[in-house]
Amino acid sequence: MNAPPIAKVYGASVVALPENLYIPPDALTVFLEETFEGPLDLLLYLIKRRNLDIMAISVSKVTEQYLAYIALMETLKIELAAEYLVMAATLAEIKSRLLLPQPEAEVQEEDPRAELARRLKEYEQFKQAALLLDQMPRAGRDIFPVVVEPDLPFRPLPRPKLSLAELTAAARRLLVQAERFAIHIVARETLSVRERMVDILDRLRRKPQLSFTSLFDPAEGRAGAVVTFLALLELCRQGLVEVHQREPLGFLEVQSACT
Amino acid sequence: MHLKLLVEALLFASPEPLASRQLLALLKDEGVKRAELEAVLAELQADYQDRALELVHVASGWRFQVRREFSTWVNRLFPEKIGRPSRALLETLAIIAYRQPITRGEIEAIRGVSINSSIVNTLKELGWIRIVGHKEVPGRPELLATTERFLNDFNLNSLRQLPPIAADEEQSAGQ
Amino acid sequence: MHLKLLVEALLFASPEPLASRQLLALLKDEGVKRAELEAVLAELQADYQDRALELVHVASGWRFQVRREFSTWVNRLFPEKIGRPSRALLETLAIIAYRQPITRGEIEAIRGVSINSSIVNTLKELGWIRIVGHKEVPGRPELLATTERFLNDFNLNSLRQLPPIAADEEQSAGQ
Repeated sequence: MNAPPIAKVYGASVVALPENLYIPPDALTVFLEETFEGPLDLLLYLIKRRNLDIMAISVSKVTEQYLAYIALMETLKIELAAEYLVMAATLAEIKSRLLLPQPEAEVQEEDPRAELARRLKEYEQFKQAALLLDQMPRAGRDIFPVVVEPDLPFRPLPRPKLSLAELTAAARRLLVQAERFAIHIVARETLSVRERMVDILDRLRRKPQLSFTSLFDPAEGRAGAVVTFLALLELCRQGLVEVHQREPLGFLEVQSACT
Repeated sequence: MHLKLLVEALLFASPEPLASRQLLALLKDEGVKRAELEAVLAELQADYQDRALELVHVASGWRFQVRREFSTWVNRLFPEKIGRPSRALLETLAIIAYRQPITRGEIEAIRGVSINSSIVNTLKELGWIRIVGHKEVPGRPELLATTERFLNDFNLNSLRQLPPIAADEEQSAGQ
Repeated sequence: MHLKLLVEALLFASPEPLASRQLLALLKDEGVKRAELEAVLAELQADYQDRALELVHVASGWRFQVRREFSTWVNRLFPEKIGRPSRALLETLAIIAYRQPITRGEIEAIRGVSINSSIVNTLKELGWIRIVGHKEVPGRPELLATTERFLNDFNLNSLRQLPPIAADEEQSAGQ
């Protein structure tokens, strides 16, 4: 009688595993690791497959299967998680203890299977609990908490707590440090020059062209003129404003560079 | 302003569930009494009876949520959502939920395998577990417990609503 | 499943407004026609007529929102936190104050890290900085400067009253 085919390859029946059939060890490891959550899970599977009650495990049968499984892995030179090997040792120990005759005086000694059965039962309960948890309605998967945007009138942002001292400290830390590393110092600018630069830019935004003289405030005196002139030079240098003179010795006109 | 609509507005606008206590504090100026609030919450629940939403009470309070029967359609909104949690993650979570506070070593003893740290980290990142202390044994391992967020996300009011598992029943019976 | 409830579920669950086109795509399997969808949206609008919510059409589509008349109460959910400014905000403001007018790129060069646009926007919203022009370089970046509001809030009469920092002191000494 022919053996039943185990597979069909290109239409031809294959009755025996080819000798050189190669199962990549990685594939089996993945199988073991993805299918079973550890030795307890594998043991549970072996017990359930035989429809046995955990409390009445036939240790020798289950042990044989378990060890066969582990042996297969080892012949395939698969590195097993250490826990699988520990369990194999435990099973072997239980089996050997059951084979030994119990001394009369110690009849009451606990059945070595009991501890294993307790662990299996406990693990099975949590395996069950994990399934129950997974079936419960979960936010984001089954139920969706609702948050509706309110239609709020504009509310000015609250001002963060910030002191002038903190601001100055930050500027000192950053700017002094940055300038220490700078290759050259561009210009000797004081804050008053910078303030005047912004003033000029502002005025140019309101009025595209200004006469040079209108930039000076006579009340500020010579110092004011110097600051204004420095500001203007700096703005020219940065390409932010243009200064035009239509005729030699004519009036200077200042306009923003973008126009 | 109608109290029911005020409560409705607050519940919809709040990014987190609102406890009755919080609602009463938010409506302090209106002098709302607890009994009035409760009546209004019951009314709201009834109002949404036949709608896609339901008003439920979870661990941190009241929230509106889209009912479970619409999840097929709602999930189409989030096509790139990450996959299902692994069995290892769910088993670890289950053990923490039913046996908290518990150390990682104790979880490993129950599962019979070591736990990858990434599982504990993922559970922390999900906001489902937290460290509630350290066990006074060598190494002072962390004691893990579930969070209020875990209860909210699993639509629960309290840990007592977790489905009973056999071991717990036995223990209760034995006590 | 009732189409109206499906649309309701999708609108409530979506973090963003949904355009009719998107709704039709999400309900493609149900073979929903545009006219049906429009009828259902109108029905939903009517359903929420007397509630704290309204279904509105904004630029990017349909969304439920809490009506404006409840803003007094909703605002209580989000108490103004007068928080500490972030380090990035503090430093950006400091550089603008001392080196105005300045472009964002120049600030980045000084700080050595890029600046999130939200920082510049927050400073504008706070009324502390403004755009005073554009630098005539490729990209014409905005030139940022402080405002009068900034001076008021920091109790200054003019920028000259900003305390000198070392680099400025040296410069002043050199003049």
